[in-house]
Formats: sequence, C-alpha cells, structure tokens
Amino acid sequence: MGATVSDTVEVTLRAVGVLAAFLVLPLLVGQTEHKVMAHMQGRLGPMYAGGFHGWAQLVADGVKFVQKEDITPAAADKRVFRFAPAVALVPYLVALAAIPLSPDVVAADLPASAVFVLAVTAVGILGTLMAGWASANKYSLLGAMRAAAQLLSYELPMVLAVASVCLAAGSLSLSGIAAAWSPWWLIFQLPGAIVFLVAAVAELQRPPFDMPVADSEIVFGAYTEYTGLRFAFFLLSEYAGIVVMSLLFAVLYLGGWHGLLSDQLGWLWTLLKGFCIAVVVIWLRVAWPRLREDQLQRLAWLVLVPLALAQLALTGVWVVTTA
Amino acid sequence: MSPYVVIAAVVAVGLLLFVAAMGARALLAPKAPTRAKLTTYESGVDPVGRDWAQTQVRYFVYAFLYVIFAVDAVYLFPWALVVRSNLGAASLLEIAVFIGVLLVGLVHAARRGLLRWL
Amino acid sequence: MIATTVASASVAPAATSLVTFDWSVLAPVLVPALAAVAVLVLDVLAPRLVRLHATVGVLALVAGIALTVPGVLRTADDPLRTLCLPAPDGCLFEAGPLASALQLGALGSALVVLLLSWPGTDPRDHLRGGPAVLVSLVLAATAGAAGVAAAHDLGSWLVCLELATLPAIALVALRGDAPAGRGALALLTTSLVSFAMVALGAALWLVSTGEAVFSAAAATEALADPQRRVVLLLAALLLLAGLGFKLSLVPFHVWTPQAYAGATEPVAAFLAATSKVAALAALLVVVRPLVGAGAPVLFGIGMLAAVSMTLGNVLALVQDDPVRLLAWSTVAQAGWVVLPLSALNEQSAAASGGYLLAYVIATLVAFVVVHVVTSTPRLRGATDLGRTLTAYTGLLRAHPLLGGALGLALLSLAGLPPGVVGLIAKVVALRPVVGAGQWALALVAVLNAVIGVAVYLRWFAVLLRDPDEGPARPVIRSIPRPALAALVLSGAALVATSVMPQLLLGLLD
Amino acid sequence: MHLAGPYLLAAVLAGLGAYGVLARRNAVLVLIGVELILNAANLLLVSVAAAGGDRWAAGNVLTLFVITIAAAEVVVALAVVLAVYRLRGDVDLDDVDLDDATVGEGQR
Amino acid sequence: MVILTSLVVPAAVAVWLLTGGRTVSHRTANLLASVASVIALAAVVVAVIVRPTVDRAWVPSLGLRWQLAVDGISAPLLLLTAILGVGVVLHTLDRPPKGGTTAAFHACLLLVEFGALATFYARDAVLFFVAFELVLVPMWVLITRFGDAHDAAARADAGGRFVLYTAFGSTLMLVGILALVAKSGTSDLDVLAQGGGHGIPVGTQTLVAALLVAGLAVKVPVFPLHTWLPPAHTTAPTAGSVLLAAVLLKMGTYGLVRLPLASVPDGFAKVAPVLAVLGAIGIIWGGLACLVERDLKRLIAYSSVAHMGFVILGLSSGTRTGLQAALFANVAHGVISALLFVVVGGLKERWGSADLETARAALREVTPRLGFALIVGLAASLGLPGLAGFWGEFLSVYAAWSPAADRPEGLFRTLAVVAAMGTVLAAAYALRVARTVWAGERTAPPIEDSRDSEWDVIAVLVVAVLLLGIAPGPLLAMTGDAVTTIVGAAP
Repeated sequence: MGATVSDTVEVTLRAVGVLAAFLVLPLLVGQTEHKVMAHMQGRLGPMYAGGFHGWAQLVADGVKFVQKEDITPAAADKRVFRFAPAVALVPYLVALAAIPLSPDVVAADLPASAVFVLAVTAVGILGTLMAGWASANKYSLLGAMRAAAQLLSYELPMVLAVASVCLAAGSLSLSGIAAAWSPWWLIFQLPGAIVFLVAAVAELQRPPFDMPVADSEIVFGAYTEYTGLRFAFFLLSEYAGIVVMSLLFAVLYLGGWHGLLSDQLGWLWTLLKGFCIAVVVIWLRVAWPRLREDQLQRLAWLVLVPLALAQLALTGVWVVTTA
Repeated sequence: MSPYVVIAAVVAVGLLLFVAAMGARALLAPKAPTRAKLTTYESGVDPVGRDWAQTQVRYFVYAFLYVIFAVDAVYLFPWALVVRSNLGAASLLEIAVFIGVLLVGLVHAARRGLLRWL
Repeated sequence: MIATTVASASVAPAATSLVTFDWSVLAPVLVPALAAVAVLVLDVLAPRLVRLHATVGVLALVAGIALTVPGVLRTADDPLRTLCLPAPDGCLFEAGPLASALQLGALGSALVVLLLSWPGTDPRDHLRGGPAVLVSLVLAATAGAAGVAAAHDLGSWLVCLELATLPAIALVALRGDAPAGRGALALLTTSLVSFAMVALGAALWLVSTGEAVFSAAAATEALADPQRRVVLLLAALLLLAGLGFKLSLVPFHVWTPQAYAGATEPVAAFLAATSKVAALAALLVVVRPLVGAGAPVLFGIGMLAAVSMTLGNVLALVQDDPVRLLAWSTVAQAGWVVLPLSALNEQSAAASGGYLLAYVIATLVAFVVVHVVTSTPRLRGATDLGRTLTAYTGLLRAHPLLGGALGLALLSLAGLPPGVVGLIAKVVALRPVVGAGQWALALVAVLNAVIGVAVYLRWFAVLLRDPDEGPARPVIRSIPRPALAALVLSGAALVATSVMPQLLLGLLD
Repeated sequence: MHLAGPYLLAAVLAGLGAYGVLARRNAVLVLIGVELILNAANLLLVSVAAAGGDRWAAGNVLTLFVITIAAAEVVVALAVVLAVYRLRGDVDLDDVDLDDATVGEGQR
Repeated sequence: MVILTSLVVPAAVAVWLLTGGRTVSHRTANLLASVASVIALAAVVVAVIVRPTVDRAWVPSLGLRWQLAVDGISAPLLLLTAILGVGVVLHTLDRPPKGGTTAAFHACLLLVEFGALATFYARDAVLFFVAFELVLVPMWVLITRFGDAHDAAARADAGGRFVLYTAFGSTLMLVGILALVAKSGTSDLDVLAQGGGHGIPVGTQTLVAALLVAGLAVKVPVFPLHTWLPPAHTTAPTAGSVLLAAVLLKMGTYGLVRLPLASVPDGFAKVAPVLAVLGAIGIIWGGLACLVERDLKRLIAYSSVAHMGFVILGLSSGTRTGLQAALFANVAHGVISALLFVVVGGLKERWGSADLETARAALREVTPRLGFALIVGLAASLGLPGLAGFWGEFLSVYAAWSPAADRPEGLFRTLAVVAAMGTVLAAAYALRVARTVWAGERTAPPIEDSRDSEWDVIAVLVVAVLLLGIAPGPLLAMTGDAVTTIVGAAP
C-alpha cells in the first residue's frame, strides 16, 4: 500500500469527523422532533434536562439507556439478536461519509456515490430483519416481514427517482449531481423529488409508513424484545436515517451548497436545506394517520413506480433533445 | 489515497462505536436475569406455540416484484452515464423498450391480481 | 421474469452506427420474443380471448419458421451475419445452415407444443395464469432457443441460453400440483447450478482468450500458451458441465424424470424437444471453436455420452410411466446426441445436430400421442391410466392413426426401419466416432443401440397386443382438432424424413 | 493492475460455492452456493475488464448480464416457491429432495 | 425397372394392408399378397436374366444411394427369396394366422421379402445395412404376435432375443461398414470389391474384418452366437420359420461374402481361421444338440446351425471352391430347411406340439405325403449324394482340406476332418428323427395328410431339393463369374 503517516492521520481524522457528525446531527433532529411535535400538538415538550428548553433531554435519555439492563430472550438466536443493532446503525454512518456537504467538505468522494449511498442504506433493513428473525417472537417476525416488504416496494421508486437525477446530471457522483444542478430542476424534477421523499420516509418506517412497528397490532415490530442500549441503537439509526435521507434530498434536488450566498456559506447551505427536509419529515409524522399495509403497497406500485417512470421518461427525452 | 480507504475506516469506526457502547453498557448496566424476564414477550400472557411461526407467503410477492424491477437499476445507471454520447436517441429507445416490457409484466401481474392484498 | 430477460436481450445489441443491424436475420428470434410480449398485452386487454392468444403464438412461430429459411440456404462458410462490430470476427450473431436448422427445430417443436396445449383441449388442466401465460412462456423460451443457436458472443449466448431455460421452469410449475412443484424445484435447482457453471465458464473463457466472442482464432491462440490452455480447458469443462445439465447428460440428469413427470405432457414435450435444441445449439456454439482443443475435452464428452446412454437406457427399460420412460430415453438420446462431438471434427457438429433433430421429431410424435391418450376420458373412470404402459394396449388396432404414429416414433427412436430416420441418425452419429477411430466408444454405442431397441420395443409390443387384453383402454372417439394438427404436423415430418432423410440432413450442410 | 488477488479471491469464492452446491442437500444453501459461484464469475469478469484485457468492455457488460440473469433466476425461484407453498401450505425448502432418481413412480 | 418393380410391389401392398386395408378378409389379403409376391418373383426372374442396375441418389449428405444390381452371387439368393416369398404366402392360404389380423400377417411376410430382396440387390454398403435392418421389425412381429399361440412369454422372449441379437450384430456391422467407408472413401460395394482393400493397412483391415464378421456372425448364426435361433424357430409360425431359415440366415452369409471377404480380403484372412474353427464347432455342436433335442422345430434349428457351419467353413477356406461351396450350401440349406419347416410346422399343427415323444401315428402309415417329404428333407439334410445338401457340404470339406495359400493348412485340414465327422452326426440325428416320427406301426391317433396349398408348397420344395442335387451345374455356373472376381481365378 505504501501509506504514509500523514495519510493515516488524514483517514483517521475524516472517520472521526464523520462519527462526530453522526453523533450530533441525529440528536439535533431528535430534539427538533421533540419540540416541533410538541408545539404542533399544543404542548411544550421537554423543558427541564440541561436547563434551556430541555436541550439535553436526549443526552439524558442516552445515559438512561446505558444504565438499563440488557435482556436477550432465552428463545432468541443470541448472536444474531445481539449483532442486529450494529447492522442497522453502521450503514447510515457509512452513507453519511459519502454525502458531500460541499465540494470540499466530504469524507469520501466516491465516483458513484449516489449509487453507493442507495446501496448502503438498503443494507440497514437487514438489521431490522435480523432483529425480527432472531427475536423468536411472532410480533417481531411479522414486523420484520412488513419492514422488508415495505423496503422492497419503496426501494424501487427511490432508485428510479435517483436514476432520473443522475440522468439529468450525467453523473453518478453526488458532487457531480449537485454541481450540475440548476434552479430549473425544482420544477423539472419535482415529481421525482416527491417520489424520493415519500419513498425515503417509507424506508425509514416513519409515520405514516410505520406499519412495521404498529404498536396497536404488533407491539413494536421487530424491536419488541429489545431493551436498553441495543434498543437505543435502533432509535438512533432511525434518526441517523432521517439525517442521511434529508441531506441526500438536499444534495439531489435542492442543489446542496448552491444558494444565495454560496461562496460564503457553502456546506452550511446543505445542512440548512437538509434540516428543512428533516422538519418536513417530522411534520409528516404529526400530520398523517398511519397507512394500512395494503394501502401502503398499492401506493408504491400503482402511484410511485409509474410516477418515477414517467419522471425518468421525461428526463430521458429532455436529455436526448438538449444534448 | 482512495476514498474507499476512508469508507473502510468509517466502517471500522462504526463497529468500534458499537463495541465501545456495549462495553460501557456492560460496565454500567445491572445484570439480574430471571426466567420470567427471559421469556418471549407476548403482551403479558405466556407464549403460545413455537418460537418461530410461519408467516404470510404473500410477502414473497414483493420480493418477487422487487427483483424484477430492481434489475433495471443495473442498466439505468450506466445508461445515465452514456446517454449524452453518440448512443443518444437509440439508447433512449432501447431503454424505453426495456422498461416497456417490464411494465407490460407489471400490468399483467396486476391484472392477474398479484398486487391484491388478500 | 421473462420480461426481464427478454428486455435484457433486447438491450444487448446496441443499435448504433457502429453496429450493423439486419432485422431479417434476427427475425427468427425477435418474432417469437415480440409475440411473447404481445400475448401478455393481449391478455391484459382481452383476458377471455384465450384462443386469440394461442393463435398469435402459432402465427408467430409459423412466421419464425418461414424466416429461418434464408439462413438454411446459406453455406457453412458463409453464414448470415449481423450485429457486426468493425473488428475481425466481430459479429455477434451468425446464422449458418446448422444454426438455422436448429432454429427451425426449436420453432417447429414449439409450434407442435403450442398446438398440443391449445386452450380447452385438456379439461384436467387448470393452469395458473391462464393459457396466455403458457403461450407467452413457450414463445419466450423458443426465442431464447432460436437465439442461442446463432449467438456468437458470450453475452447474447448467456442471455439467450437462460431465456430458453427459465420459462421452462415456470412451465413445469404451471400444472400446479404436488409433482409439478417438485419437478419445477428439481429443474430450478438444476438450472441454477447449471447457470453458475456456465457463467463461471464464460468468465474463464474471457480470461483465457481475452475475447468475448466464441472465436476459433482466439481459442487456438490461447491453446498455444500452456498457462492459458489450462484456463481455457477448465472453461470448456465448466461450460460442458453446465450444458450437460440442460442436455440431461449423466451425471447431471436427475431432474429429468421428475420434471417430465411433474409437467403436463405438452410441457414435457417442450422440455424434451425445444429445450434440448437450445441446449445442443448452445453446446455447438462452444464446441466449434474448440475443434483443435484435443484430448481432455474429447475424452470428457465421450465419457458423458457413454455413461448417459447406458444409464438412460437401462433405467428407461424398467419404467412403467410412458412419460418417465421418455424422460430416461431423453437421457439416453442425449448421450447419442453428443456422441459425434467426441470426435471434434468438422463433421461432428452437423452430425450432432442431425441426430438431435431426428430425435426431436420422433419424441414429439410420441408425446403428442401420449397426451392424446392421457387426456382422453377413460372407460372405467380411472384418471391416471394414460400414464402407464398398459393404457396403450392394442392402440395399433384400436386407433390406427395414434397407434401407427406412436409405433413409428418408437421405432425411429429405436433406430429400426420403418423408422428410417432414426436409423440414418444412428449412422450419422456413429460415423464421426468411427472415423476418429474411437472403438471403445463405438462399442458402447453398439451395446446401447441394442438396449435402446429393447426399451422402445417393450412399449411397441404393448401397442401390438390385442386391444381386449388391456385394462380399461381409452376410448378415443375423436381427437381434438389442434391436437390432430399437432399429430399430423409432427407425424408428417417423421414420415417425410423417414422416406427422404435428405430432407433433414440436407438442412445441415 | 495486478490480478493475482482478484483471481485468488474468485477461486476461493468458486470453491466455497461449489462446496455449498455439492455438500449441502438443502435448497437454500444450494442457492447460496450458486450465488457465490456467480460472484466469483463476476469478479473474474470485472478483473479482466479492469485489466483492459478485452475488446468492447465485454467484462463489464457481461457482469451486468450475469447479475440480470441471476435476478431472473431468483424471481423464478420465488415463483416456484410460491407455487409450492400454495400446494403444501408451507415454504419450508429444507426437506426438498434434490437427488431423487426415483425409478418408476416417485413417492408422493 | 424390374428391380424396382420387385421391390415396390410387395412394399406398396404391405403398406396398403397396414393402413387402408386393415380390415380385409383373409382371402382377399392372401390374394393380394400372392399377386404381389408372384409379380415380385416374375420381376426377379427377369432381373436375374437381364441384370439391370439402378442408381439413384437417396441421402446425398451421407453419400447414400439407391444402388441396386444383380450378379452371380446375389442371383440365386434373389430367386430363392422370391420363390419362398410366393411359397409362404401360398402356404398361409389355408391357415389363417392367429394372434393378429390377417392383413398384418401378410404385410409382415411381404415386408420381410421386400427387405431381403433389397439386401440382396444392394450395392451400397450403407444401403445394405439399412435393408438388412428392414426385415427386423416385421420378423419380430411375426414371432411375437403370430407365433406359438400357447405361450405368450416364450413368444416375447424369442422375439426379444431375435431382435436384440440381430440389432447387436447389425450395429456392430454398421461400425465395421463405417470404418471401411471412412478408410476407403467409398461405400460402393463393387468399387470396394475391385479395390480389394488396397491402401488400407492390414491392422485396420483386420479390425474392420473382425467387426464385420462379428456382426454378421450373429445373423448367420455362428457358434456361440446362435442361441437366439432355436427359440425363434420354435415359436415362429411356419411361414416365419421358413423365411427365417431360408432367407434371413442367408443374409448373414451373403453379407460375409460381400463385405469382409470382398472388401478387406487381407483382414479377412486373419480372421478366417477363427471363423473356421467356430464353424467347425458349430457343426459338431449342432449335431450333438440334435441328438438329444426333443422338440422337432428346435432340432431343425440346431441342424441349421450345423449346416451354416459348413457354409462358414467353405467361406473361410478362401478358395474358389470353398466360396462356391458356401454359396451352393447356402441355397441348398434354404430349400431344405424350408421344406423341413413346412413339414414340421404341419406336424405341429396337427399334433399340437412338435415334441418327438408325443404319441402319434407313424407318418409312413397314415400320411404318406408328409412322410415322404420329411424323408427327402432329412436325407438331403444329412448330405446324401443326389440331393441338394450333398454338393455344398462335400465341396466345403474339400475346400477346407486344401485351403488358400495364406490360410494355415494344418488347422484347416483338421477342421475338414471334424466337419466330415459332423456329417456322421447328421446322419445319426436324421435317422433318429426318421425312426421316431416316420417309422413305426402305430396308426392312432391319426392325422390328416398334406393337401391343397401345403402340398403344393411341399411339392415345389421337394422338386427343388431333387433338382439341386441332381443338377448342381447351373447354380454353380451362375455363381462362378462373380466368385472369380472376388477370389481371383485360383482353384
């Protein structure tokens, strides 16, 4: 390999930087959710922990989770059960590493990062599936099956939507896509953007697409048997997912670091746009009732897939005619 | 330096995070297993039947549809890269045929009731 | 799934100015493929017009057959070429006389199968998905079979080969009962393993020759280099093994009786005829550039042929279910089919193709009769009697047309006059082997010719018996018209080629 | 580009896959073995393409084809599994007999 | 044209009987078959006189041609086949077949005749093979469908053995033919005979000859490949037995002359001693078996093995005389065995069994015609001078005593002695049969004597036996020229 010392240091720095972002941003989103949801529902939300508007609530939650007893059910497939949270969490970390906040602020600028991020986030579902299967609990298994079916169904429109963006930009790299972005895309790629957003929310199993963890039917789906820190990992992975998807949306559809004062703000623009999307995701949770399993599938196959294909056709024709 | 090295490092860091967190838990969390605590949770009643139950086979249908359609991604992304080259309109036509055939399949399947949630 | 593979097949040839593109040459492949999609569209628009679906299928196959004629008329040195890239040996599609004849065989046998499975002919069949699915699957697989015969590069070869295989699995499962499921699973597992081998073989081929086309020049060059020679031989071995699965060569044959017995008779006929054409066509594409490869491959093919014949024949000898008998006979005949290839000379490819076509015609006739007998309501209400040999007691006298056709088919398979075509096929198959001086192999073939005679005469003897000796013999008052058409079509081919074997052999050179 | 690494890995994958196919009589494990072999093939193809060893970038294109066909195989597998499920009421593939060379009537 | 007539007419009538005329009455079927076989006979006679040739492409891809001709070697056998073709049909007139339709029976007879004629006409090695195979299925049908009505299992067994042995032999022969064609580049038998194996290494010649001889030996049959013959003869109907003994066995010896002997003489010379030894063993073995055999049909079958042993011995000697002897003995055996089978078949019909020990009236007493025919047959069979059997066997032994230069003389002389001893055995078993069946005083239970069509056939055959015995000259002359082209003008 011939890696020099400075190379090693750089790699470590980058990795640690990603880790730091990964630990901070989800907490930010989580706190936002607490507060935004509370206010939408006419209440205050956390107010005490840490003093100012309960800013440290999630940190306190974390400390609490660490101290809780970790139970592995006697009937469970123990190794798989214990490892599942890591499988659910790590992919989002890796995905985060490939998302550029600006041309310079990116941990790993892969040549086909759009495809890479899609592929890696899809691995996360494996954690849920492992959790559901290894729990040896009927609710868990049912939840895992639902989660898997949901992922499968929504992955397709999402991939098609991303393909359409890639086609428009002529690049598979997120940096390249953001570089090729122009405001005109806001209209031209709108159907694709909607498809992507809906599919992203569905992949995260966020309400209204939270059938896999529907507490009134199957307790807490695949996570029913989890306690303590392992359970916290699943929660964390959900919020990390929101971060990743929001940033991805910002880069793909909102031009990432392009903004009014792009020279000055740069990566901050991307974060800002991503944050807005995260708020939208939170808003969806409050505003919409849960979809039934069959409605959910029909939405994917009969609305989103055709819509994404139409978007693809539109982009294709546009590209060919303008090229 | 290849960006993939960074990716590998990130994976390692992620796993390290998991291990460290579990280590912290092992130090901090109490450990008092009882038999009742370790039984499978079924809303408070004693577990019924075997641990792993049969599930609905209909979930396979989605796997089935997914595999059919996800494969187009394999061709879409390379196509996205080359469509601006001299392949142009011809490749658009071909990808249209490709997706068209897939759609015929989907419509056929829908017509045959495959997408109905029974 | 058909959709996927059809589509990927259509992606393969990129239509740019760089590539020559001749629709008429591709037509024998494209017409059935398009018809497969058209049938699905029709099924969406008008699901009840099942006869229309079948008609579209039949018309497409007839058109396809007509379109193979130009290729048949060419000489081996000057095949029809298309999808040519501007490079030496850069054509991805070559339809010479042998390839076109095999295409003709695939399309023709599929035509018989379609006629045989004409909607409404068999009240027992409640096929899942309706006849449109069956028609569409048959057409798709036939397109694959036609394509693989003319494929000249690894890509189209792989895609067409699997396009010919995958629908067949679904076809087996279509009957929808327990044996069908088991048969389909057996076929599925087999074809998965086979595909893995073929893919690995193709990859190694690319590694060793550095060419994605089946080019004789590149193969010769690779053989000259000792290191690449090993890789190329390994590739050939893997390809051969993978295709051995599809051809039902021992030791890759176990799926055959299960799949045949599980499927409906028309589908079993499809497996025995069209699928075999596809498999052999694929094998010939691989073998042709290997003519100079020398002993290991030669020995391998010879061994496979010898063992397949022997085992297939011996097990066919003890079967009581005609479909299973025909299945084991397929195994044995597969041995005969690849027998000439062990000589690896210019004659052998055509010899192999000639034997296969003769076998296909005869076996189709047999399956048509078995289907008619099996699907005829029985005298004493028994349902499964067509699936025992005794159900054919005295068929020759009870129903001369069916009995005569089956008798001639069996004699052809046995290689006895008046089934002259079978006899000539044996001559054709043995000629390269003897010419190459492989006496041991020839001796095994001789022994198997004898066991084969025993296999088919055992059934033929049942046909000869007095009709009253049999239990609850079928009362075949009238044969449904499409089945009759299938019988006449395949039977006429059998009689014509028996009287004038040149009709068959002339196709190949 | 030095190809020893990829080739070695491909050989290992193919060997493992072959072991899975040959040793295990369980349909699911056979499928996994098949996937391993296919990945070995893909790795070989991609390596050849990366080394620039062939005309027309055939290594890459063939990889796509292999992936596609493998997907199609999986779809057919799922369809057959569904069919078997409808017949038997379960999808337990573990007891599917893969080497039934039954003479005469197969056991029901 | 006449050649085609003699082939097409029986074939066409047979096909019509199998398809359109399946339900015709026995009389009609017999009439049709008679007409067809008579036409064929007439055509054959003309062909033997005129010696026309036919040469048409059939399967150009294989170089296979309809190449038909008549020469001295095939002419007697063609005549024999055509005459017996008429004979068997005539013989069937009063004996409606059991076990199947009469149309099918007649069709099978005609098809056997068609195949045999085609075999003898064929001048193309591959065509010879195809024609050779042609007789298999109809003969098999005759045995399994129309054979011994009492014992279905025995019929199936005998038919199976017949067809499997023969298929084995003929496929082996095919391998030999293909090797020969591959080496010499032509499948034209005349060209092959003229070439005489020049340019083919002796080793290859030997191999080819061994393959051809092994294949054809099954059909002849040569000891130890003869075990299919007795059951086949025992169960076959009389007409079938006649065709089997008089026509089908001749195809084997004819093939030996045409293929290995003419095409690869050097190779045949290597194989000939083995063949000769086997022939001699066959003579003794057949004779011994006849001494203990109780079933008359089986006994005649074993005697056929012995007689074919003489033919084989003559062929192996490699001399002009030997070859002539073999060809003569071939024809003679055809006539004699046909006569014996007609007689014995008639006896079996009347007694219900062909067992020697069955209690029955002595033929001398109650059925003088049958008795006379039997005695003539037996006498000819044991080689009594003045009857057909004599010349062939005498000349064979003579040829073996003085074989060709490239044959081991000592061995052949020993074999000649052994063969001569075989004639003694023949006399012994002939007398045994005559004593138990023909002689005796008993007159009960009486059986009917031969009349009508059966007697006609017997009469013709008896005349033929006498003619061949008294005047062997014409037949020997007929074969002379052709033999010369094969072995050269040596003695």
